[in-house]
Amino acid sequence: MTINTLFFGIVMDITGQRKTTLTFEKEMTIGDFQVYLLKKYPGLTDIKNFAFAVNESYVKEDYKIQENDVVAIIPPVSGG
Amino acid sequence: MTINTLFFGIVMDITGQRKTTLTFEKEMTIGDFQVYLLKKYPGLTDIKNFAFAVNESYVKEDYKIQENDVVAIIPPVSGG
Amino acid sequence: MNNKISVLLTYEKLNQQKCYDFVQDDSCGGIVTFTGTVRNHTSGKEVKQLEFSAYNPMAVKELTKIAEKAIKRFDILKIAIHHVVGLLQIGDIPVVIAVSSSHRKAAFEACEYAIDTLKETVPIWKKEFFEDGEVWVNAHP
Amino acid sequence: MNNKISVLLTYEKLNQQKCYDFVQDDSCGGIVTFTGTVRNHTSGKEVKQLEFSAYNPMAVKELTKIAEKAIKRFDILKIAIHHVVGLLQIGDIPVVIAVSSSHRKAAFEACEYAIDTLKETVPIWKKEFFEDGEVWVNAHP
Repeated sequence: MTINTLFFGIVMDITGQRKTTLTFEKEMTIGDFQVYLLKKYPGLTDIKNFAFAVNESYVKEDYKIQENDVVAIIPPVSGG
Repeated sequence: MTINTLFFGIVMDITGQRKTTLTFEKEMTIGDFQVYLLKKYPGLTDIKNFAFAVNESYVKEDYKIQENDVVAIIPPVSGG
Repeated sequence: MNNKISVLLTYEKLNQQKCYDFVQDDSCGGIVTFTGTVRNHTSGKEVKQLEFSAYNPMAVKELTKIAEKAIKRFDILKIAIHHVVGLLQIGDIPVVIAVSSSHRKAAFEACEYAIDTLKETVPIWKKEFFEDGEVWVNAHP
Repeated sequence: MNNKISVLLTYEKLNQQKCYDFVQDDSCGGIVTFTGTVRNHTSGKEVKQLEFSAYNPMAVKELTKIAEKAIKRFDILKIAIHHVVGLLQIGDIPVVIAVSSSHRKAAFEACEYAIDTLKETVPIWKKEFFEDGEVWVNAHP
């Protein structure tokens, strides 16, 4: 399964990337994906919290990621 | 005692005057003055309510009017 | 206190930018503004125009009291309250209130407090002109 | 719904008058505006400038959701929410929210709801630049 992943704000600084494409053998929920990301980018544990958006909408941890979904990691927002 | 009296808004329309000077033999509170005005200008009973200001500040009914006070009759306000 | 308050009762057109510029401050995080506008109807009747008159010196005193109380009561930086007297057309602006603050909640509260109190205490009177006559607003039971 | 909502995410300077003109309506009695401004300090440290970045398409969607909810939830006429991305200097305006209504209480509530929700849900990030470094706001515990 291919997951297109977008990084923003401090997460972009920590990963050193704006986006990446990751491939997995089995199906994953957002919760699984979060565990994977925290292993791959240990610096992410320094952030207060982060949310996930799939195809430009917020999703919860139990969302099952679909082939070619665009998954965005959303660090704490600070607009306004 | 001389009381300088100012009329505004609908009260000006009812009395037909912007101001008048009234003279009384005895001391008066604002409450007494209100009774006098309602007799002199019966049209004032049509108004919802009105307040009094003396020398540009709101006063209560028990205020004792002083010589040469400027008393304003304040019909319901509607600024803004 | 004086450099935190701008109060104006004027026969000229109000300038919203002037209110904004007065309250703007490099240490503030937000500005809340209330702008009154002349509505084209009242209880379903079409309003043609309206006129504001005031007990001018007392109105200025009462507006100043509101501004001072807002500064004391809420955690705000500056406040401007400008009101027009004279004849206004539909869409014209009778009142502008601008409040600056570090904390936006205080600015919202102070701005709402100011317009609510203005409508209760400041000796300004509005006359609405209809096709078939004119009415002093709020005057009758 | 579309003619009641104006949402903008832009790299250009915000125009407050444009927001006001969008929401102004001859049937409205008042307009409440919130204008964010860039503060010159954060927790006592001097801020030199700041930069907003966004997940642009999602930010526009979330801003639109806020505007639509505000129209549904409060008795208001129109709402404009405009936000800047890019580099800003002290005193610059990152956000303008304008709300028109017949009843001013609804306009105050809707405007405060919109800015509160924007700061919680819209994927926009602020980086503050100090003399000695830079910080992503809200990012750390």
